[in-house]
Amino acid sequence: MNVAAPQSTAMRWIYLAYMLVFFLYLAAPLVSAAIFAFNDSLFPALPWKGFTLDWFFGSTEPMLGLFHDRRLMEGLKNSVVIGLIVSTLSVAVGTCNAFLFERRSFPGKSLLYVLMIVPLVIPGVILGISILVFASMIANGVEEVFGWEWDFLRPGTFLVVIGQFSFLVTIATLVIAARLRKFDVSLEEAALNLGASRSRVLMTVTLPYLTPALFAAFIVSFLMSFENFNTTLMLVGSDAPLTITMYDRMVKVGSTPVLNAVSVFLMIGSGLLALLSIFAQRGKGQA
Amino acid sequence: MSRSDASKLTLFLLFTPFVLWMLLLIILPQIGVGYLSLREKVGPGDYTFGLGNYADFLGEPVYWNTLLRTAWMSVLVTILALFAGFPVAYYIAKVANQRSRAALFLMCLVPLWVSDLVRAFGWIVLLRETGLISGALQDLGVIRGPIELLYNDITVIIGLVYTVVLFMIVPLVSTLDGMDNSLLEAGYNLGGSRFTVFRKIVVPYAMPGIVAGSIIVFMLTAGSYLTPILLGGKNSMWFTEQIYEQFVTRYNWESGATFGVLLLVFTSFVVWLGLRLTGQSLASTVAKD
Amino acid sequence: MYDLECQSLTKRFGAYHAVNNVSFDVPRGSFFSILGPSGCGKTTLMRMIAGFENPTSGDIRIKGASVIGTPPNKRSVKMVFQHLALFPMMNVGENIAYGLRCQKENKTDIARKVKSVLERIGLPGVAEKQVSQLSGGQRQRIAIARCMVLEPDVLLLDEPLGALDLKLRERMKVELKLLQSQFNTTFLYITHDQSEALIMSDNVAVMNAGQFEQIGAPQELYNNPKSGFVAGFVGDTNRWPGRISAVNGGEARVALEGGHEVVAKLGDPGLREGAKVEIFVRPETISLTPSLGANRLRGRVDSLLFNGANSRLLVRTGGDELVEVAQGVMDKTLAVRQGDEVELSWRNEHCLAFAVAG
Amino acid sequence: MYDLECQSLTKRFGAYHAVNNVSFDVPRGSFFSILGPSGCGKTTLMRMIAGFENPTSGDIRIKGASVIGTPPNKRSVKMVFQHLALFPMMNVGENIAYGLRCQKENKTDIARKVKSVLERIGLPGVAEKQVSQLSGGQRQRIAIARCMVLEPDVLLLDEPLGALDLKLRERMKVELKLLQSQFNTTFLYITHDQSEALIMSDNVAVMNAGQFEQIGAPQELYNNPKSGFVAGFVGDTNRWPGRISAVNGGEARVALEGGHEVVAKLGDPGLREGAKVEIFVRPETISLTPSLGANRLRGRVDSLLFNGANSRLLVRTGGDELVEVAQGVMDKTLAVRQGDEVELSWRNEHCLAFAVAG
Amino acid sequence: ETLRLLTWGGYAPDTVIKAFEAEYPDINVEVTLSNNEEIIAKLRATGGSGYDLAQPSHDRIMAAQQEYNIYKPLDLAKVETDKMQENLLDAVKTNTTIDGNIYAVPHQWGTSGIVVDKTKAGDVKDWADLCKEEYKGRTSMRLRRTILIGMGYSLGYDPFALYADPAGYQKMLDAVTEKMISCKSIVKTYWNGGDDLSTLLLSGEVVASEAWDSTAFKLYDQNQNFIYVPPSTGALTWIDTFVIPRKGRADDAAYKWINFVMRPEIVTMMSDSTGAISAVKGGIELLPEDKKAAVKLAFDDAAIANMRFFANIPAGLEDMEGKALERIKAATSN
Ligand SMILES: Nc1ncnc2c1ncn2[C@@H]1O[C@H](COP(=O)(O)OP(=O)(O)OP(=O)(O)O)[C@@H](O)[C@H]1O
Ligand SMILES: Nc1ncnc2c1ncn2[C@@H]1O[C@H](COP(=O)(O)OP(=O)(O)OP(=O)(O)O)[C@@H](O)[C@H]1O
Ligand SMILES: NCCCCNCCCN
Ligand SMILES: [Mg+2]
Ligand SMILES: [Mg+2]
Repeated sequence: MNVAAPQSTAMRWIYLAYMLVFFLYLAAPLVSAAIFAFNDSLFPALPWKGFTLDWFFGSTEPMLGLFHDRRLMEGLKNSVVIGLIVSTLSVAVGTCNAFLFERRSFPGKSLLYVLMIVPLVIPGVILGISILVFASMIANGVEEVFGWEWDFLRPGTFLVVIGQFSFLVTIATLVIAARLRKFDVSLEEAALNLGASRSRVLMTVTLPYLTPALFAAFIVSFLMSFENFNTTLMLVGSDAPLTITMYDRMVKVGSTPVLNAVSVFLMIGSGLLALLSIFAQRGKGQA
Repeated sequence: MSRSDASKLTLFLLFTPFVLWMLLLIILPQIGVGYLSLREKVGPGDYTFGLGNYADFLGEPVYWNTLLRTAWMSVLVTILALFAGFPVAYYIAKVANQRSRAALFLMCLVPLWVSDLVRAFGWIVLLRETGLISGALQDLGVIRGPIELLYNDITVIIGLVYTVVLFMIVPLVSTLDGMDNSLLEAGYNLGGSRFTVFRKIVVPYAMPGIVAGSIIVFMLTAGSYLTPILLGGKNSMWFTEQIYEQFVTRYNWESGATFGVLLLVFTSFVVWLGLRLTGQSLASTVAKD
Repeated sequence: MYDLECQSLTKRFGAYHAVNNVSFDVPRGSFFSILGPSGCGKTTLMRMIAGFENPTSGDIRIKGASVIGTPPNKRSVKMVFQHLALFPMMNVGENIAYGLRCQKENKTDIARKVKSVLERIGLPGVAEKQVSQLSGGQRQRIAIARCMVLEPDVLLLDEPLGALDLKLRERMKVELKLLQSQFNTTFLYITHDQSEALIMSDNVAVMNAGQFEQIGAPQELYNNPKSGFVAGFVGDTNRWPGRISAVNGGEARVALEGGHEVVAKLGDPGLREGAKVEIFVRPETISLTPSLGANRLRGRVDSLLFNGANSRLLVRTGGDELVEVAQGVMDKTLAVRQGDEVELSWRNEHCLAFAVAG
Repeated sequence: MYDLECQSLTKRFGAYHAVNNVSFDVPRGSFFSILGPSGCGKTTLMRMIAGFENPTSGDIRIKGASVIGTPPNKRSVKMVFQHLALFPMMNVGENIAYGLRCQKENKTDIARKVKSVLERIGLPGVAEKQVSQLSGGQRQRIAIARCMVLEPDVLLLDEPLGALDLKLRERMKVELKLLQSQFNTTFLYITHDQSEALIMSDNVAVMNAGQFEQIGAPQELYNNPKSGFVAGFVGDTNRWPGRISAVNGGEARVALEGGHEVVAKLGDPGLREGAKVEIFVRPETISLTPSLGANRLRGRVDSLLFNGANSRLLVRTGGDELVEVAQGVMDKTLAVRQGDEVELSWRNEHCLAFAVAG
Repeated sequence: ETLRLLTWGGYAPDTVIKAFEAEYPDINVEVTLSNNEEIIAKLRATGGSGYDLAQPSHDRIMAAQQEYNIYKPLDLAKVETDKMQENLLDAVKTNTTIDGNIYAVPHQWGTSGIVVDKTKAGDVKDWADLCKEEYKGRTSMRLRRTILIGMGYSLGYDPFALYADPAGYQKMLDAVTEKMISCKSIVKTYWNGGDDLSTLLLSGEVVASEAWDSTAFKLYDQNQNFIYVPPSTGALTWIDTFVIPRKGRADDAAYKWINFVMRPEIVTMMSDSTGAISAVKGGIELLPEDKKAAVKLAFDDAAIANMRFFANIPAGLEDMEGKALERIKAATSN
């Protein structure tokens, strides 16, 4: 008997019903967004005018499909590139941080630890504007004093990467540190004791143990980079990632079913990636 | 090289990325924003230092009303997310059997990974005048003409709760997961009713999760942009939008920076207050993965 | 008068019988233990009594009244959990007061009772401490106090010493027994450690695979086990397989696999010639002075396991049985060394034969 | 020739002396145990030998050569960790081969050695299994094999049985001893369980608060403890406080707090009249038949702690000492019951007096 | 090389880009959709880098350039100015000459006014009519300065004349703000871009709205019920221009684009996408047929005579307008 569960039949049903309603609530907007990706109409709205895949594969206006829409595909490419760079960086720095906070002791550690978490709770817009402002200050300063044009400090891919990186590091650190914390240091000592050098211990014992977490941190960072809006909005230049392109489309062009198609695409893509990360995390190395 | 030298070197190597990140991407930029917020515009290209931007903020009810509204709506959303999410987290962590547990948790997570924009867009498609709900209600004969369900506070709140509730559920599940059923059994065994056990044992036990979830949810809500803008439409009025407006529509970086500082200070204050009232600390809640 | 009676209690999980037709009565004020290996169904049995599992069939009576259908929070049995389940978010005083609060007692009564129970368990003044500030043994006592303050009819204890370290466990055994006689409450105690069960209990039920093998006083179980399982599980023993070559009254001649022959009491009246049996002889009944009984075995000293008063001699017989011998090892009357030839002997009545299970 | 010598080893953490001026030698091929309560510094000592901590002062020699300054991966001492520390991401074979790979041995040698060591520990054919598929006792042996395959000069074992359950622990004690004699390697074994140390070791060092109290063979420690701590920690014992009223040669008359007077051997030659002491008498040396020695105490049977061969009688004396008695409890020669008046006696040489610490 | 365009929705249709890239195979066109405010904001943030060609309206260039120095002077020798309609070119030149440098040339022009579904809101004639109770939840506006000025006219002010009198302008803004706030419950939503508005109208959710005539002309093509109504107080006329950001890296490509889109066949393609009238000579004639018809239908001579050009906005007033817009935005309705 599970004491945590409701005991009376009525309560059990009420609870189940609530869960059902909740999951309906979770699914509702996603499902409705998905449905209209297949509506043979120029508007993502009722009435239903029949099934079509044109919003994915159509190659002519006005039903130009997602895969033929230059700007959306461009945005997708930008998103992927930014995501890959940011995730790689975040995982690299996150790993260092995890070792720093889990393995080392140094004065002021707990204070720095709190500082490390802070980017997670700073609103994204503020991260965005602060980096924009700071980068501009430097760029302007450098231009005034030396006459150099440091264009990479102007809105554009570099700043977007930097901006997303600034808070994804925290997430990557937390994910990796959580696993590192469960790591039994005596495994490393055992390896040393058996004659392995420090670098060999790292390569054969510590990193293999961390792999699932590194992988998960990478995917989580990638997904969060991919969907990030608030920070990116302030830092984006001419090569905008997909969310920004989509947003521009939405507010400046209005909702058209191609956006539904993008949504379906994103749902499937991120769903698969998320699954992958979850399996990676629980997969091996649990022994 | 002796062992302690090597260990100092690796400590240094581990510290470097952390320090660079903190300094260049977090601390100095925040100082930069603070500095900018103190710059007052006198005329085109002409600036002095002072608290003028802050005075402007206080002098303009639109601004601080928006901040207050953002804050109280965020608190409301946080509370609603807690009430909506707690039963779900509890179900996943404690009621569901081992196999469906993982599946349910996964189902919870999928929307989390789809971007805010898509989720807001989903709501628009669902709630607009020509959307599914309006259509369904007409078909059922509940209403005669189409009805507009967008552009009001309730919709904004529903949408915000939607975007953040998962951030409430995840930490709650992980704390509740750690709660041994024998605590509940002890609670009943000693004569506690279901309500007593819930109030005296489950809730206090889940407190770190509740606080962690609430902080994240509150910050996310207060800092959110898309959902209130897209679902609120003409009635959105959200403080992040004010910041964006200052930067983009008014090209007034100085007051935008001021708003940014105010948002950060104000939300941090609320979080600090929450931590104080519940006796928790940031490191022990949010960081506990 | 019995504080607790269980009649034909059965609990099935799916097709699996976790508890199978168990009946027993616990007299008022006595200390009753259930002893059995891991997974034999002890916890399941206790959870039924506490109300956390519904029996598949059978009845549970507390002070004569059936409690089937009574929810756990309405039963007058309190439980000390294996890992204690002290509430981490409450301090010691609040933990103890929890049950009283649930009964809506008034504040002054609660304070008085908490104070008095803390004194009785020898920990006055810890009420304000956090649970985490206490040592393992202290927590143990708090967990008991938390139950006892409610004056239950029966106290259930599920391997409460399992988490403690060796020396502390030794001490707590004695202490628990003292607490029980002090509170004069009926204790139902679960353990897989025979020494705990033997030392503390008035009566012990030996459980195996969901069923009770034997119920009796500790001495009875130790000296007159009714099954091979009980003989092997309760106390140290030598155990050799063999086959009955002749039955004579209550005794049998048993041919051991190594070729020796011994005379053993039949643990099982139904055993016939040719039956496969196991022979049980306790180390402390085996003597190196070949005078004690009809049973003799020659062998060579393999090693001396020195352990103070519990030292053992390992003797390897010609038939390759390894015999643990306890008697005469420590009294320096007999000095043996590794490699010495010795003759072992024991009385017939100390040698039991039981059918091999399965 | 000594495989391991430690000279005046000291380790301070801040102001705290975790290990304080410890010296000992371990002869080649012997089984040496360090026995002490939790927190006394055993692990710290072992970690210094393995190279994971630098001694604050003192020297460590392995096969005569100092290893101070040698990094852990260059020392020929291998270690079995308390929780074994088998690599979860490798299978059994890879675990065992790990050290050989680090030595860059060639593949065929590695395969051959792994196979042979698995045979020697009695687990042939498990090389392909995952660690998680093995039982506790099997893992134990794999952890040892992983070290032994490297043919170390010294094998360190840090409470390797701590995580196992009761019955398995009993079995592994014997098995470990067998493995050691089979590999014929020097074992340095850490434990806080006296029965492990006594049963397996050639020599035992008793450690307390960072220092060695006594080094000796098990029998010596048990029978001739050199300090109150050793007398109390090694084996069960009765322990009463008292004060010396007269010293006579190696013996003293001691007035117990309850008023009785006993004669005890001086554990400490320096003890004088009037000194506060503690008296140690082992339960198994106390007899209920009043003939054995000069020491007599009258008392009333408080309770019988039945535990098979380890049963005890608790006797409360007039002076309110609680005396544990083991002798004569189980041989039914003497039938006593709770409440009976009894006279206890023991030989003078079984009664030791040590100064009270502090 | 890449030509990075920062422009309005519809101003860089794929058809035109394809034609351009076909002609100049080594140039790759990248487009960022924007509006006046964002163009300035972006370029201010980038210090005039990141884009090679931008298209703000003629009245929004001077102040931004003076304050942020984000554009570079044009080399008119590289622009085929002779193809441009002179009065528009002159208007833009006078509006964007700083220290003798010219910063912009015209691209397309049009007016801001009202679009209605004539079957459902035939009686909407002026800005203030969008606030009629009977159209509750059926009208829309763009919450930018255009509507402030339009509403100012409707309320009887002359906003452009008040440019010289900040205090008077503020008074007008106060009145307009009040009107707009009370109007908020009538308005369904504020639109952001032409296509956004089209969606609202085509889906039937909105029946009358402030609009760019260009949007209205495009709609007419799809549904003849949507007609453009020049407000009775006068349609507000804008010219969207070409400017080159200060750190543009592809000036040659930029000039090529400017000249390219003045070719007659491109003008027609462009106008088909934007609905607006090109600033080349005979721009109206180059409109696709349906748009031409829509223009004819919308503008009679009186309406043309009544057109009011946006005047260069003085810097200070922009802040006043910004505040007014914020107040309107922040007011609650329902
Ligand atoms: N809810 C359940 N569903 C299915 N099987 C169960 C359940 N609870 C217990 N069992 C099974 O019933 C058997 C008895 O379990 P129980 O916990 O009573 O053993 P135990 O005697 O207390 O063991 P231990 O000494 O290890 O605590 C076990 O085989 C267990 O796997
Ligand atoms: N790195 C360290 N820093 C400070 N103190 C330490 C450190 N390592 C150990 N100690 C302290 O040194 C003392 C001895 O510790 P050690 O681990 O050696 O004990 P032990 O005898 O192995 O105990 P146990 O039987 O519980 O394993 C303890 O009081 C411990 O707290
Ligand atoms: N206030 C100036 C308006 C400029 C309009 N540009 C119209 C672009 C239409 N797609
Ligand atoms: Mg159990
Ligand atoms: Mg230790």
